[in-house]
Amino acid sequence: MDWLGPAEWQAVALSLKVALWATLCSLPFGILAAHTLARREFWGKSLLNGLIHLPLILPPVVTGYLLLLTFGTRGPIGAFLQPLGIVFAFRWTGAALAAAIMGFPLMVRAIRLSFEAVDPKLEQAAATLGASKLWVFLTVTLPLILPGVLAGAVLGFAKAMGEFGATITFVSNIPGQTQTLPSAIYAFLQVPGGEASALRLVLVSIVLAMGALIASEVLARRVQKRVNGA
Amino acid sequence: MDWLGPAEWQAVALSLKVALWATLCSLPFGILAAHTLARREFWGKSLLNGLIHLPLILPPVVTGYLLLLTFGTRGPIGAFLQPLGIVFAFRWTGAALAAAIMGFPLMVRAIRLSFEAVDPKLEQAAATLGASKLWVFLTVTLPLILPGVLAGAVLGFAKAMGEFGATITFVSNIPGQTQTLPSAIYAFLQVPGGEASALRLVLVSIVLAMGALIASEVLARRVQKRVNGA
Amino acid sequence: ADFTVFAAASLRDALTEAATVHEASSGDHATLVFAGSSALARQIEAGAPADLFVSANTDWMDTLEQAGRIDPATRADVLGNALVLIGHGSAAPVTPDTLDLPALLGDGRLAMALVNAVPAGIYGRAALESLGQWDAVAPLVAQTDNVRAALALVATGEAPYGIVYATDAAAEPQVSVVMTFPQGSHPPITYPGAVTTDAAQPQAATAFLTWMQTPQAQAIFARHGFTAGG
Amino acid sequence: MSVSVQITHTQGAFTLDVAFEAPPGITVLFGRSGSGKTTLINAVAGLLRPQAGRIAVEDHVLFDSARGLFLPPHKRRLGYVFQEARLFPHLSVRQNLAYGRWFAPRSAPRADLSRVVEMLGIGPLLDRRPAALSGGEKQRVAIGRALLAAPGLILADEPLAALDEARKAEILPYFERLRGEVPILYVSHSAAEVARLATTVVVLDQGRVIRQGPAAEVLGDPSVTPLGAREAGALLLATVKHHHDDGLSELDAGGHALFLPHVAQSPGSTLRLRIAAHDVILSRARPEGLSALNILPAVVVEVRAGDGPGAMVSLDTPAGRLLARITGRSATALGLAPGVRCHAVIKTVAVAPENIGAPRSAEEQP
Amino acid sequence: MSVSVQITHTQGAFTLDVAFEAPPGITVLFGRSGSGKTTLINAVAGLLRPQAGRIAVEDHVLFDSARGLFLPPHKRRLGYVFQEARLFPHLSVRQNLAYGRWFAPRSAPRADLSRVVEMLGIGPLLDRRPAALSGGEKQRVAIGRALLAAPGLILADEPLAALDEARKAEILPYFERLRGEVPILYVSHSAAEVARLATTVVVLDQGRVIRQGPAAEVLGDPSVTPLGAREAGALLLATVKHHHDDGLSELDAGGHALFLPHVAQSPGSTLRLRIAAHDVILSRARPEGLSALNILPAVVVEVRAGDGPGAMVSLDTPAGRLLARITGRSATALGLAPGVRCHAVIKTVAVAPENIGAPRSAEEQP
Ligand SMILES: Nc1ncnc2c1ncn2[C@@H]1O[C@H](COP(=O)(O)OP(=O)(O)OP(=O)(O)O)[C@@H](O)[C@H]1O
Ligand SMILES: Nc1ncnc2c1ncn2[C@@H]1O[C@H](COP(=O)(O)OP(=O)(O)OP(=O)(O)O)[C@@H](O)[C@H]1O
Ligand code: MOO
Ligand SMILES: [Mg+2]
Ligand SMILES: [Mg+2]
Repeated sequence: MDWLGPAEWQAVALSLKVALWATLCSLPFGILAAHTLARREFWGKSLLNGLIHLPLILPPVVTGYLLLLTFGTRGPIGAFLQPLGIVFAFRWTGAALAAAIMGFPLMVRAIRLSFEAVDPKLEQAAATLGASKLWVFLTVTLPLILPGVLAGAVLGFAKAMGEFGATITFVSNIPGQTQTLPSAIYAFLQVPGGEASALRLVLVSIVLAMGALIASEVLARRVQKRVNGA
Repeated sequence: MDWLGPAEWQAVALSLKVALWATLCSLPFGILAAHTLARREFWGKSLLNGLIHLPLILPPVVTGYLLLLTFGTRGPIGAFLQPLGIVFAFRWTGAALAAAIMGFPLMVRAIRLSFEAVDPKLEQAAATLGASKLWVFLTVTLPLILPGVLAGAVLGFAKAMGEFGATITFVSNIPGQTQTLPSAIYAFLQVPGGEASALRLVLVSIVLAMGALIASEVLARRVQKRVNGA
Repeated sequence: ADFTVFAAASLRDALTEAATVHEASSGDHATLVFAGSSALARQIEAGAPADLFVSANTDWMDTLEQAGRIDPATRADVLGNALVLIGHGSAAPVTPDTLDLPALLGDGRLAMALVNAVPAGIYGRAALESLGQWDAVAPLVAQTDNVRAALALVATGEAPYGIVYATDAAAEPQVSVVMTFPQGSHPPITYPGAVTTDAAQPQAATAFLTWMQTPQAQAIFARHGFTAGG
Repeated sequence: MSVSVQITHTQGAFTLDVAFEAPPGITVLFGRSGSGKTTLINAVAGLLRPQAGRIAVEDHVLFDSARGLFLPPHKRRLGYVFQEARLFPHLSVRQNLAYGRWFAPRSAPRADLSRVVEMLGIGPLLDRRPAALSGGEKQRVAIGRALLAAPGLILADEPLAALDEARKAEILPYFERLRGEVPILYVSHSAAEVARLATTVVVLDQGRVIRQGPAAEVLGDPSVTPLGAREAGALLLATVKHHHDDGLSELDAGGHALFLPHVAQSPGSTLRLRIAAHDVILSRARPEGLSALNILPAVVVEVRAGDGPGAMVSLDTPAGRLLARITGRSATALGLAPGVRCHAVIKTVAVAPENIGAPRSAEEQP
Repeated sequence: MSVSVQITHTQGAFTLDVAFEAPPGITVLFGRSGSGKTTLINAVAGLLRPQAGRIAVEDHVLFDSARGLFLPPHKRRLGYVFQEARLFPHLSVRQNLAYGRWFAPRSAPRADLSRVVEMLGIGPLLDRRPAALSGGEKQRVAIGRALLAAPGLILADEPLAALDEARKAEILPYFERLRGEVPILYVSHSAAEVARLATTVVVLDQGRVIRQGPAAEVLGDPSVTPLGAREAGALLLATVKHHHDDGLSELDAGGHALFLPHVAQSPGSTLRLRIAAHDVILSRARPEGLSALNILPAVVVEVRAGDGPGAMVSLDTPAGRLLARITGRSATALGLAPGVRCHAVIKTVAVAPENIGAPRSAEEQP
């Protein structure tokens, strides 16, 4: 399609890459966090819960700024990771990290609700049949929370596709590296008469996210059907 | 406390007002939308689902701009509502509308997951005992999804406390009218040396949202306990 | 009378101080609304209750003038600013003649505001072009959504150098001004002001705009690092 | 009030295709696991919309596919005791019990809460939530919830399965009393319950009705013995004559005395007795000096050899038709054949308490 | 392998405080609804950690509060049939059945899948999910799942409650065969099941053990009759002598012949018979010309008047201790008193199939 320039195509590809990696990499942590919040009681649970919600509460710029301070090459975590070859600053990985963190509270909530809906009696039944905690989780709990995991993943993906403030503050806007769709859209909207170009990108954004949304619904329905009979 | 100026206190009060109203007013719609998506099959369901997720997918600035175009005094809906005395443009009501719309996908997802976890057999039992659809909903379904409703409300509230891009784009940043905490934080961050003041507001923001979070957890635990025994 | 000023966010401190002084002498109270110039311009187009608009960007003022939303007769350039190259910590100064940015940067990044969208970025790009550095530097530029974010990148050391307004550089101890771009290297940086056509308090707004150009007011702005307009 | 059901419905590999008319009283659905009992009851409840058919209680049509009529469950005035308790987890036992009352028409006759609570033995549980109940306790609360809804039709899917004998014995009379007031569809696997409660028995097999009719007829038919030969038995009607001081009650069955452990009914009232075929011993001569008190003169009507070593003997006695299950060897030894006179020995205590029921309705009284 | 349980545990207003030793075989827990059976079994399964006590299977300690030892459920090698089926909704019937196998030690003796499937009659259901099963079908799959886990201890909480008689009759022999292999704790409300399966009976009431001991002793004790007088009965051991052509099997019980409908065991093998007290008729003279084939000479040991019009007579016969429940009136009429000789008439077919079981273990064989 020639109604998008090469720079825009690059932004589209990058956005997809960032959103996918952000979603996939944060999913295990999301499940872990959701499990911890749903099933465990410990001192500091409220704190952890609050921490996870922080990116939702704070203006994205602030989150981006805090990311810069901690995960930047000079930040405590960034400096620690750098020798290991893990660099976030000005890389698409940083954009993915920002997107993942911004979407994390949404993901965790969805998965947590699913955990809370699992009947512990089924997990007990699995335990009496010889399944250790890990196996119970893998063979009973996880399949039963799959719809919630899907919902969480879709929320995370959608958020990652739309994330802008924290990303640009943390890793700025480098075409091909960190210029995601929202950054490109924002740039168009800053100049008079940029609305038409912005609209084109908005449409692309919508189409991509809708595709993910519909795919997730179809998948969720299939999972649900298997459980409900037939 | 005198470490916050009157304008800042105003922003705190306004943010709370906006977040509360946004959450409370969108909750019934959130429940309705969640119910529709969880329980009904109809043509255009994917479309509705996509529409609800739109504010998540789009950069907030775009959402704010679209709100400005439709709900502004010159926008189609804004112009229609104005004679009825309902004005969103550049009022706190507009900030609440923006916050509500931005938080809507989060709220709907949480409530929808809860709907999907309700055992339809219990609803059937209520129906055999003479409860009409509405009564079944009020006496069985609603109490059972309460944890999800709470989770949805808290997500909505947290998002409303942190919403910035759409709000400032839609209703600007008018002190006492539309200057919420995040807008105030943004304004501080735009000038040299404003970081300290911004940090103060960030802390206030965190404290407020944490309070809401903890309150919701306590409430949810109480609800859950009643169901699980004793 | 009470009137409302929509002003570029970077003017927050200077304009707040000026308005207080002005109110003491005139008795007119100004409600100050700070946001990005583009957002404010769009809102004024959509009918925002602004009496006076002070933009950081002549383009948006031109757009509003063409749309008939401001009174051209009142339009005046009230302030100016200078563009500087900053370095992290206490970097050694350079002169425009000896400037070799690629060498300075090495594999580091040059932090700027969006070079096609945000005024500071546009000015910076023009300056680098006229100094013959742009082509070599372009791939190394990290663009942010506003000048302050670019400043933050340099302040944290994430980027060794950046281009910001003199007003921003002055108050940040973590950076040092390496070079001030010659006046002629970029279009003049001006902050145009104008009274809106829908103004409810055109007299008060005009009076304030006029007062801003008096030596008393200009002294205040100078203290915040701004230069005289026009 | 009679119930008339005629439906066809396919779910997966299973097709339910039934038609029966149940006269007033308790209609027991009997059949093996998976034969379609729950599916049938769900259709009557309106939880399942059959692909075709018609369901009516008296003149009140609940479902008619021909007319496109389908009354939703909440308009059917049901009291449904589900196979699994299905209590509302967020409500206390008391609130669960009261649930149906909120929706019952004000005018409906209401079961007395305290009486039902006492009968079910759930008084100490009223303020608990279902999660803190034992399996049998849940089931009892579910029974109470259905009974207290002032239903116009009771559906009970193995309501007593999880209960001990003593508890069953306390609840059964309640269902018996309801027999005259509300039509009841009752699923049970217990022959004793069937015998005691059923006005009508409908036997299902693989989704079809293989036998239906008045309880006495279905249970007394030696050619059917759908319940397994062991469960065959006959139902007799008898009138209470006298309560003796030693705790025995004397009844009159067709002019002959029968002795039972004390029954509650006052002299003059009529009872149903179930005499299981395997509890009857036959003798050509009238036996003397036996501990068994009940001996009826009988005439052999039919001797039917079973599939095993047993034989089922149908007898005419002054008290009515009786079945005796004996060995083929004995049948031969005693020379039993149609027309032969003999004596039926019934152990007093073999007339077990759960087989003693109040008569089902006025017209059945002799 | 014996099971030893001693625990105290309080939940809400209920306190479980039990101690018993169960020798190898099936230990039936018997008690009214809410008496603590499920709580007890959950403690043995490790789903509940009792406040104090000790649980061991042979030398294998599962729980010991004194030593702070608590083996988690998955290390206890259990096969638990829950009171509610608790099937995994996301797995097919086949996968549900196979679930426990994944975790069983390779070396454990494995029940044969196809044999279990056939016994339970769930062959056509293997590819369905639990949501598409009837109540009884679910329960059968749950039984299969537990049996196929190659358990070292079987816990069964009313496993047959939702099943029809015919299906029960097909499954009971399987449990019987397991009796010699795996210790089994079995909750049941059915006296017939208890009599047939139990090696040991533990009677619970309000969280306490009110009676425990070998099945024959507990069931045959007229002073306890915990199951309600109607259910009292005695257990006899008899040896198969001969299978007759007319379908009867002749057994030897202490030198006297007993005739039963054909039994599967070959001549020489030993059986347990349950003779319900209410199935025994007494006569001073040896009765002649009765259809009942089994008549044993007996000496009255004790006559105990019950709370009603009945009396429980303990008898010594060459085949062992027998109980007869007759009316007080007959006891008086026949002049029954300790030491009196009489004859016990037992209807052949009253020795019901479910009361015929294989002997429990080698040392019990006479
Ligand atoms: N979570 C709980 N909290 C408080 N009390 C409980 C709880 N669960 C069960 N109980 C009580 O403990 C007692 C024993 O329950 P249990 O489930 O062991 O009974 P049961 O013998 O299995 O009965 P049933 O035959 O009805 O299944 C009951 O009185 C019950 O009310
Ligand atoms: N959702 C379903 N899809 C397909 N088949 C089903 C479904 N539900 C039940 N069945 C099948 O329909 C048949 C009848 O089921 P139903 O529940 O009516 O049996 P039932 O007579 O109540 O048995 P039980 O005594 O075991 O409860 C069974 O063979 C069952 O496998
Ligand atoms: O605040 Mo500005 O007008 O975007 O630099
Ligand atoms: Mg059923
Ligand atoms: Mg139980």
